[in-house]
Amino acid sequence: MSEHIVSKKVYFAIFIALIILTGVTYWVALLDLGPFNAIVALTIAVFKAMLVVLYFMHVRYSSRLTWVFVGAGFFWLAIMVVLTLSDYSTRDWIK
Amino acid sequence: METTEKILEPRADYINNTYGIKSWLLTKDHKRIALLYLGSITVFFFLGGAFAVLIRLELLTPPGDLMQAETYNRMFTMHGIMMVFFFLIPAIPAVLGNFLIPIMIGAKDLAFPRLNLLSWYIYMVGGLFTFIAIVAGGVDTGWTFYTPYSSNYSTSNVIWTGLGIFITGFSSILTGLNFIVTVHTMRAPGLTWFRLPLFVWSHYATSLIMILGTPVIAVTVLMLALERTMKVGIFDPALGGDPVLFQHLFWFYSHPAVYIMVLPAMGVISELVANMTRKNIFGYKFVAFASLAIAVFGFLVWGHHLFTSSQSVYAGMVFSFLSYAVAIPSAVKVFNWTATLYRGSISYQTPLLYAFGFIGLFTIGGMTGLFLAALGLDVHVHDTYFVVAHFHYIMVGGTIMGYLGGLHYWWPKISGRMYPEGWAKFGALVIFIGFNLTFFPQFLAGYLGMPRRYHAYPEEFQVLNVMSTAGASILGVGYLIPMIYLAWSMRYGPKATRNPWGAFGLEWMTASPPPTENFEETPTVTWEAYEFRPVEETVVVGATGGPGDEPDVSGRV
Amino acid sequence: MPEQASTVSGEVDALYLFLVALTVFFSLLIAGTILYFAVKYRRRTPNEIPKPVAGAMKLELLWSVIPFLISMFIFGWGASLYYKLYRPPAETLDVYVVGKQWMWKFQHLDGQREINELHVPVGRKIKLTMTTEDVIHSFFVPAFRVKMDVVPGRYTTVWFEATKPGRYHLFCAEYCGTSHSGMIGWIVVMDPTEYQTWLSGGAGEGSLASTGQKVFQDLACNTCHRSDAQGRGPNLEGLFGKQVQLADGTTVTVNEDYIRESIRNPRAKIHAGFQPIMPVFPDNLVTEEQLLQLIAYIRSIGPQQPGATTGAGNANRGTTSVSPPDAGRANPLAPSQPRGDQRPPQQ
Amino acid sequence: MADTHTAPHTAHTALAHHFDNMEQQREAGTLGMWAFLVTEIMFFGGLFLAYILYRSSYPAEFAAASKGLDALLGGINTVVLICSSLTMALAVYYAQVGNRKLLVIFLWLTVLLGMTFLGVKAVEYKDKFDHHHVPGANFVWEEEGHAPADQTHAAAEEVNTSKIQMFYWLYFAMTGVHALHMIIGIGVMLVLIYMSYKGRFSPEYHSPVELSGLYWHFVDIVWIFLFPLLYLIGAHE
Ligand code: HEA
Ligand code: HEA
Ligand code: HEC
Ligand code: CUA
Ligand SMILES: [Cu+2]
Repeated sequence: MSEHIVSKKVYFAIFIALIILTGVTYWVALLDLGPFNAIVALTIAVFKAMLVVLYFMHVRYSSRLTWVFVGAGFFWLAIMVVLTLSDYSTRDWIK
Repeated sequence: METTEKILEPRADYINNTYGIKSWLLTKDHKRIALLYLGSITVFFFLGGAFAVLIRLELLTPPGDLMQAETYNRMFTMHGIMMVFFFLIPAIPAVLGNFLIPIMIGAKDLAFPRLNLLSWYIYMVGGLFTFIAIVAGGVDTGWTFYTPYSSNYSTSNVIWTGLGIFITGFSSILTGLNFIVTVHTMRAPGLTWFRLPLFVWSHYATSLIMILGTPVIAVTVLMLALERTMKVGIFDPALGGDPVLFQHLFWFYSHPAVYIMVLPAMGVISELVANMTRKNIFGYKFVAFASLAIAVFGFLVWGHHLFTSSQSVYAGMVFSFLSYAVAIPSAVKVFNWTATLYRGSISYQTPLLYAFGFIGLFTIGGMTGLFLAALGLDVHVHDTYFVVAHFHYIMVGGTIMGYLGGLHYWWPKISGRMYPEGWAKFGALVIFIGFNLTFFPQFLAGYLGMPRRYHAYPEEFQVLNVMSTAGASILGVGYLIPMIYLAWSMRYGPKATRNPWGAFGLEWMTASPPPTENFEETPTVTWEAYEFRPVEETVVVGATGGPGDEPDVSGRV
Repeated sequence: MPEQASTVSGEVDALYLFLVALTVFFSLLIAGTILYFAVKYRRRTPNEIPKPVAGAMKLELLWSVIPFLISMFIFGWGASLYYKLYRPPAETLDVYVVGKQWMWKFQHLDGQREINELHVPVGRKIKLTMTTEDVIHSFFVPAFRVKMDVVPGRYTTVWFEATKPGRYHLFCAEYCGTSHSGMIGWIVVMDPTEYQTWLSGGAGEGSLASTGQKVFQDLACNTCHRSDAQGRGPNLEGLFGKQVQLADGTTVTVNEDYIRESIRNPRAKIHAGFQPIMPVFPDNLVTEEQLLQLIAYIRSIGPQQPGATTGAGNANRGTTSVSPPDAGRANPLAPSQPRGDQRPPQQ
Repeated sequence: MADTHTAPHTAHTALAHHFDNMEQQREAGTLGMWAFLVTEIMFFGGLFLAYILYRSSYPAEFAAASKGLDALLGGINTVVLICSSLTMALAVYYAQVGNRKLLVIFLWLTVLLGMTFLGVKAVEYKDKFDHHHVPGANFVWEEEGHAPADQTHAAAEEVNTSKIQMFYWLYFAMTGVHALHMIIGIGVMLVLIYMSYKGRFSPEYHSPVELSGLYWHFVDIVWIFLFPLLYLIGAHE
């Protein structure tokens, strides 16, 4: 299980993609998409984060265990947010 | 226990290979760090116990006559904080877990010995902050720190205490992280996951909770401290904040934390039940996965502490449903332990008595958890003594029993000496009786409607409270008994053999006490967990010839 | 078992007793099995090695599925009870509650005010609308098996129907500071006739709504909120329970929480077609109690007929027991009326 | 995994006594770092939760408040951090191939970019101080064309400002904790630079560089989320 060396080319490609996506986020933010502004911004952010995690952080070439850890981190965050908001979003239903 | 008197050449073990305070305070040996923890948590336990004694004395009579209300409020708050954050959370993992996990997996140490030592120092610093807070006047918010009382109204030392908890949290994170990495990467050759002792499984599950949950309490107390200093309104409705958000954040950690407190004890019980009956655990895989299931589902139920908090009724239903889901794996464990006894060879030594105590009291404590998770019923019993009784049944009746059972069982390994069995049985009995007398009446008081955190209470609850106080004094004495004889045995107890119980597991294949790197050579595991064998086939790792190597009563090595 | 003094006490106790039985059953089952095995399979010789027993899938399934089914049963039972406890019924006699460190303040619609003591008639559904001036408290009456936290910045409600005259403990169940254990009182449940006498005792100040009307005038609310369409603010008559169109396009039902927000933080939701000019009234200008009086007043000038509201069918729940201001004291308890769907007479 | 124990080992000088071989040690390090990062996710998670909740409760106020931030500076900082992630990745690369000179150069570049980020952040913070946008007693928020008239209007101001202030509180808490992570990261980089000068790293042993890289990228990811959440909400209005 020796380590995988990612080539420089990949690093540069990812870098360029990240810069472009930053530009896109900025540009999209200037348009008025109603509630979609936030959704688009977050989608792009998630996408960027995934690029960093997979390539810069080598998760793409790592063991399944690493995948599980990364996944668990975000999954637990989702649990916290979703269940908490489930309270706030249904408080008025009873009346 | 019978031991041979013959004195052999003393062999270097982890206790006597170096001397001096410095060799302990700077040690990186997981076994010594475990002992550092043992010492410190014992201090915190007795401190917390002293507060409990004062609480019980105040509650002997209905009016608040012994102390001021302010004082009483500080008493139960600091009792809760000491017991939860500084005693019960580190109790089993940082002492028994630290000592045993590397040995049980055939490793020389934890993956990060320096982090391990650091975690003890962090713990002590956190303890120091909290101690300062106590000396400087204490805290009166309840261990739950509910806002806006804690953020805008209390005049006590919330920030210092919060800081103490914040810091201690990192010690718990580091311990969990260390365990996870160790179990993944340092298992001896041949030791597959399903050959691991269940103690290791339950600590693995515990560690997951520690790394996933603890950071949230850290950031929550951080927000509380900032809110208290800056008053920007995160939890203040007058400024647009929501005090209930604090409750969500707090319980997101603190509910899983109750499983941090019980899972390690469940691991201990699995070991005790298997080894004291020389039987393989019934349904090994179910018990192993039940630990993981508890760890995972444990994160989904925190809202059951908020049923009357004005939380949405529908969210309440979701949380109630999930609370029942998490009760199932606990039930599975209880049944499997019971089934393990079937056709075993049951030896009534103190550790097993504690294990029986655990199973019985945990069942009652857990079943009363089902009362609390039943929405309509919790409306009545929430914040009454029913809840107090519920959690003491699990935490004191369950976890402390498990902790004491484990401490007795591994005491020969830890100290190299046997404890006095007669006294130990007596102590266990006193604790059991004292415990039930203390906390059973609280169920009744709770259902009758006695609210918790009450400094003075209406007359009609007095009888039950007197019983409870009487029980607490028996219980207090009960805890002193093991304290005394265990300390005594460190010096005067008969020397322990390698395997005084005829138990099975890597920790019994090395000397008592073990050498610094645990085994003279890295063991290769060719057996399943709890694969008890007749004497002739007993496995011994490393050379024989030290004082820990004489055959034990059963003629086994 | 504490005294059963409300319509739900018995139901809660039934669930409790069921669970007690279940606990006894399982505890005895487990303790019994352990003891039986412990005796039967005690160690006979020191070197004994028992034969390993393989696990049994069937058993594992059995003891996962049965507890699961049992617990789902408890869940269902508990949840339906909870729904009942926390969903206020249609016809209620309303009382407003303000908690503060460390006392309970009650205001009746008829104007009586009480501290740490609440008088209610037997056999009526009482709905409490509660808030607090400071920290979280919790309204707890063991004999009624009800409890609800009282949260600053918002109204929580709880309801009960007492079944037996008597004096019952009222506790504050959420830790709220030094005298948390002193924040206690009594619920006095009276026969309807006695209650009537009690009502006509004290008071004197006029009904809650009329007090509210005074506040409304004292604070000059009526300079903007007039009963014609000329005011700078919306006409509040007939508003309660209705849907209001907001400037951002959404709608909101006018209830206690909305009125509260409109007064404490008017700019949060702007009534469409009006300017956001309404001043803020923080708690040093309008106390929590006065706020409740204002609400009572606004309710009292609300639609008189429940059916007349434009809101959804249940939007006006709990609004019917209001008597119009200055109309003399309503008699919410004409004993001749049947309980249940009774409507208090509007004189 | 367990089988790594069986590998025969030629003890490397950097091998700690309790590990069997370098492979095992490296694996433990990587896993440990990932576990730590999971912890970090949850730590930031609490703040994110508070942010999400209040932003959805007070969208208008948050959008208005967000306009007080300089999206351009935020954007520049995003680019700076992405660059630093690249230099960090390359530093790891050169550590892996054993090019000490380039390793040191890229570590320095990373430090430099990190400092740039903090510099820009400092400018932003200073700006907030100057405009009294720091939550607390001195917080002031003026909206276009509005002057507090009388006492009740002043009170009106207070209530609405409180949500704006909440936004700024979250802004400072989140970016502050993030900046703290950057500072720690820079400290770690400096240690790495020292170690590589000393020639501690080789193609066989360079996990410190790799692990610090993971940490650094993580800090970058946090910012990738902070930027749109904090700076860009109100941009289109
Ligand atoms: C170690 C600690 C620990 C553990 C393990 C538990 C376990 C459980 N707890 Fe407990 N709890 C606390 C510590 C703990 N709790 C504390 C400290 C508080 C109060 C905090 C405060 O407010 O200060 C609390 C409060 C608390 C509440 C909130 C009460 C309130 O404030 O109103 C609730 C509500 O649902 C609850 C439920 C449960 C449940 C369902 C379990 C389950 O996990 C139990 C599962 C176990 C069993 C079910 C027993 C074994 C099973 C059988 C014998 C088979 C039969 C089973 C079935 C038929 C299902 N607990
Ligand atoms: C691990 C957790 C743990 C443990 C072990 C205990 C142990 C005990 N607790 Fe615990 N308790 C909590 C956790 C724990 N508790 C929590 C979390 C709360 C909630 C706090 C809150 O509401 O915020 C609580 C609250 C609580 C209350 C409710 C207070 C209230 O609501 O007003 C009571 C009342 O009886 C009580 C009693 C006891 C007793 C008698 C013991 C006994 O088991 C203790 C026995 C030990 C000893 C007695 C020590 C022996 C020491 C000596 C003999 C030395 C004596 C020295 C002097 C007197 C100077 N506890
Ligand atoms: C300066 C004029 C003014 C004064 C004084 C004033 N209001 Fe208002 N009020 C308004 C305006 C304008 C609105 C509609 C815009 C809005 O929703 O904020 C309004 C809205 C309301 C609403 C919400 C009704 C709806 O249809 O949305 C309530 C309730 C209310 N006011 C109550 C009061 C009370 C009670 C007082 C006195 C304590 C008061 N107001 C004083 C101008 C005023
Ligand atoms: Cu009010 Cu406790
Ligand atoms: Cu819980």
